[in-house]
Amino acid sequence: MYELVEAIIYYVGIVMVILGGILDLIASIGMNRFKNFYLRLHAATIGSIGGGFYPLIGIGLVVLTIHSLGTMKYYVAGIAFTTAFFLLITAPTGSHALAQGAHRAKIVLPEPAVVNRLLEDEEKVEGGE
Amino acid sequence: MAFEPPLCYILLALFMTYALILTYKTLVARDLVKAIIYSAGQAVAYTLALVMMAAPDLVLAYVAVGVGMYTALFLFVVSRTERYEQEKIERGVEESG
Amino acid sequence: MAEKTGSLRDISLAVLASLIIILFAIALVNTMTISIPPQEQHRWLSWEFLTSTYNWAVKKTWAASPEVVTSVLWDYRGLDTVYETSVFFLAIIGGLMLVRNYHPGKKYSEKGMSLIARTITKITVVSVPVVAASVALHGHLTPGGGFQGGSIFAVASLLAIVALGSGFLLNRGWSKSRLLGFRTLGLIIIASVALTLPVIGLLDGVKAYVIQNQYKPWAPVSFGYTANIPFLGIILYSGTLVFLNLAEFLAVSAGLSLAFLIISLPREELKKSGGIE
Amino acid sequence: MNKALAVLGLIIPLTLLYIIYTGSYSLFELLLGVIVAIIVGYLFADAVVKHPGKIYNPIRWFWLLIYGLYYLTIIEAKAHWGVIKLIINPKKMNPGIVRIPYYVKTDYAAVTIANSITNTPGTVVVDIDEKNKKMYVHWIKIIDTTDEGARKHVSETFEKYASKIFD
Amino acid sequence: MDAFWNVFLWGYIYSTVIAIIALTVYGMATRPHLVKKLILLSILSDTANLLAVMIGMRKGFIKPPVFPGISYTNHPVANTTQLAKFADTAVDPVPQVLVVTAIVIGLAVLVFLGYVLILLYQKYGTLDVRLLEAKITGKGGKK
Amino acid sequence: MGLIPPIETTYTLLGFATGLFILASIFYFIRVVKGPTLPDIVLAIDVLSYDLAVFIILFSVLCNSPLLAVGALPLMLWAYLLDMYVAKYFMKKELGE
Repeated sequence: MYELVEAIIYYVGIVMVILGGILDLIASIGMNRFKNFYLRLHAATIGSIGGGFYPLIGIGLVVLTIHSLGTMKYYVAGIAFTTAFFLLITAPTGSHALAQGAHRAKIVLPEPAVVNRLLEDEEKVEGGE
Repeated sequence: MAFEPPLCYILLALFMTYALILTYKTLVARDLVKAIIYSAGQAVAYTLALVMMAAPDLVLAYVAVGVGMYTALFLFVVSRTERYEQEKIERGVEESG
Repeated sequence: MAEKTGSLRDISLAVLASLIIILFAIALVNTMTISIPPQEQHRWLSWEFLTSTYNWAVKKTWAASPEVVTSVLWDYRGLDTVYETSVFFLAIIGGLMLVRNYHPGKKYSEKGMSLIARTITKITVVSVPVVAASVALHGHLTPGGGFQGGSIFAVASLLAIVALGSGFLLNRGWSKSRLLGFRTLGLIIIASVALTLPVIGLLDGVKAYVIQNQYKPWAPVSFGYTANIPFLGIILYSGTLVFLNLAEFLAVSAGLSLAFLIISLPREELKKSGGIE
Repeated sequence: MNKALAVLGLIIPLTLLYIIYTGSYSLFELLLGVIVAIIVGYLFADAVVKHPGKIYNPIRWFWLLIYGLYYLTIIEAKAHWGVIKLIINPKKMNPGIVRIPYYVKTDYAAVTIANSITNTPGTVVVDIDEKNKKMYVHWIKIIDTTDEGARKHVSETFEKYASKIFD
Repeated sequence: MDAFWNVFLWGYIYSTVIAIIALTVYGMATRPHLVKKLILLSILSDTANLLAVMIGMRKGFIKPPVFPGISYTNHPVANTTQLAKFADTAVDPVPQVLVVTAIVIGLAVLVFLGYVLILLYQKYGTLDVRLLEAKITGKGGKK
Repeated sequence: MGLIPPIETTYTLLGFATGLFILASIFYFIRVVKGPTLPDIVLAIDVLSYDLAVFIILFSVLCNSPLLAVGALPLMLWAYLLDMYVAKYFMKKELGE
C-alpha cells in the first residue's frame, strides 16, 4: 500500500515537472512572438502558472520519494511547496499591478483592440468633470 | 550524477554572459529607470552565478539586497529627483545657473 | 558628427581600460595569486575551518555548529563582524539627517495601490516575517543567519511601504525613535553577549576572551552547546551563535526598515522635517 | 478582544508555514513556530483578519479545498490549451478590454475572483473599480463584449465559489 | 581535451568578470549623472564580491560549506571520516564569510549615499555633474 | 521498490526538464534585452525569475546538495517586489504614499 502511494506520488510529480518544462518553453516562445505588452501578459501567465507553479509542486512530490537525501528531502520539499504557494498568490498580483500601472500612465495601450471599456470609462470620467 | 563539473561551468558562463549584457545595457540606457531595471536583472544573473558557486548564505543575502533593496533605493532617489540623463547640456543653462 | 566622435572616444577608452585590466589579470595568474581553473586542493585555512567547526572529537577548536560560514562569522572572526555591524549602524544614523525635525504621532497617508495589490500584500507581509524568523533561527544549522533574515524582514516592510503606503507602518507605531531603539537593543545584546564571558572570567579569576563561544583549554569558561529540556529532547543551540544571530536579525531588520521608512516619507513631510532652505 | 481572536486564528496557518518552510518536524520546532506566529500575529494581525469567526468555520475550508482542486486541474488546463493554440497561430486572436461586474461583499472574495481571472491564461485584470464593483479585464479572445455576457464566460464560476468561501 | 575545455571556460568566465569591472569603472568615470554612477558603483561592488567567491571555488565543487542533515533536536556526533568527506567536497568558506558582511555594509553605505543625493538635489536642483560644477563654482561647466 | 524506476532514470528525466528550463530562460532573456518599453522588461525579468527559481530547486536535487535550494523563495518573492515598485512608480511617481 505504501509503495503504491509512493509510486503514484512519484509519477504525478515527474509528469508535472516535465509538462511544466514544456509549458515554460512554449511560454518563452510566446513572449517573443506576441506583439504587444498586454498580449505578452498572457504568455507570462503560462510561464508563471504552467511553468512555475506546476513544476514546483512536481519537484516537491518527486523529492519526497528520493530516499538517498535522508531527512533533507523534507527541507527541499518544504521550500518547493512554500515557493509554489507564494507564486500562486503573488504572480497574478504582479501582472495586474504592472498592467494597471502601464495603462494608467498610458505607456502602452492595448492595440489592436476590439473594444476598450477602460479607456472609454476613463474618458467619460474626465469629460464629466 | 547528472551535473558533472564541466556542465556547471557552462551554466556559470551562461549566467555571466547575461550579467555582462545587462551591465552594458545599464551603462548605455539614457532613461535611469530603465537602467535600474536592467541592474535588477543583472542581480538575478549574479544570484544564479552564486548558486553555481555553492554559496547559499550569499544567495539569501544577495537576492534581498540586489533585487529588492538596491532597486528600491534607486527608484526612491529617482522619484525624488530627475529621471533622464542628458548627454549634452545647453550652454545657456550653465550661464544662467 | 560630434556625437560620432564622442562614441569613438568612448569605445577606445573602454578598450584601453579592458586591456589594462587584462594585463593585470595575466600578471595575477602568472604569479599564482589566483588560478585558472579553480584549484583542486583546499587552502590550509579553509580545510581547518571545514574540519574543525563540527568536530566533536577535538572540542578545543570547535564552534559546535555545522554551519561553517556562520561559525566563522560570529566565532572565529567575531570581533570583525561586530565592527562591521557598528559601521552599518553609523551609516543609518548618518541618513537620519534628512529628518532632523521629524514629529511623530500624526496620521500619514494610507492610500496605497489597488485593492488586489493591497490585500495580497497584507497576506505577504504577514507571511514573510515568519520565513525571515525561520532563516534567522536556523542560522547555525542551515544556510542563513542574522544578516539574511534581517534583509528578508526588511524587504517585507519595504513591500508594506510601497503597496500600502508608509502610513501603514507609521500609524501602527513604527516610529523613528522606536525602530532606532530596537536597532540599539540589538547592538546592546551583541555587546553583552560578547562581554559576558570576560566578566565571568574576571570574577572567577580565569582567562576568557571577548566573543568567546566554546570552552578552550586556556580559557575554561563557555556558553555550552546543548540544552536538555524535558519533553522536547536535547536541543543544539551552539553557544553564542543563536543569540548573536537573533540580535543581528533584530538590528538589521529594524535598521533597514527605518532607513527605507525615512526615504519613503512623502515629499512635503520630508521638506517640513528636513528644514532644507 | 477582537485582536486576540485574530492572533489565535492566525497561529495555525503561520505555524504551518513555518514548519513546512523549515522542513524538520519535531516538538521543539512546533513550539518555536507557535512563538514566532504569536509575535508576527501581534504585529500585523488586525490588518489581515477583520472577522476572526470565519477562520474557525470548517465548511469554508472545505469549499476552499474543492475550489482549489477544481480550479487547478480542469479550468487551468482548458485555459492553457486555449492560449497555446494562440501562440502557435497568433493570427486568430481577438483582444480587447471588457468590463465585468462582481457581486461579492468582502475584499477577500473580490481578490480571489480577480486573481483567479488573472491566473487563467487568456484573461488579465487590468484595473479594478472598488466603488462601482467592476473589473476591467484584458481578454485575448473576446466572445462577448457586453458586461453580463463577458461575466458569464469569464468569472461566473469563480464568483460562485468565492462567495461560498469568503462571504 | 577536457582540460582544454576547462581552461577555455574559465578563461571566458574570468574575462566576463573583468569586462564587467572595466565597463563599470569606465561608466563611473564618463557618465555625467550621479544616480547612474551610483548604480554602476553597486554593480562594481557586487562584481568584486563575486570575484572573491569565485576564487574560493574548487574543482570538484557543488557542495555548500554546511554539514547537512543537522537540526535542533537531531544532531548526531560527526566522526572524522564523515568530516573529511564533507571537507573534501565543500567549497572554500572564507571568501563567503568576507562577502556576507560586505554585501550588507555596501547596502548601508549606498543608502547613505542615496540620502546625500536627495539632499544635493534639494539644494542645487540637479544631479548632473557638469551642471552641479557650474552651480557650485558659479562659472561655466566643462568647456 | 519495483514500481518506481531506479534513481538514474529519475535524474535523467529531471535533467531533461532542467534543459528545457535553461532553454526557456534564454528566450526570456532575449525579451529582456529586446523589450521596447519598460513594462516589457519588468515582465520578462519577472518570468525569468520564476523560471530560474524552479531551476534552482531542480539544480539542488540534481547536484545532490539540497541546501542550495534556499535561494528559490527569495528570488521569486523579490521579483514580485520589483513589479510593485515599478507599477507604483508609473502610477504616481511618489513611492511612499
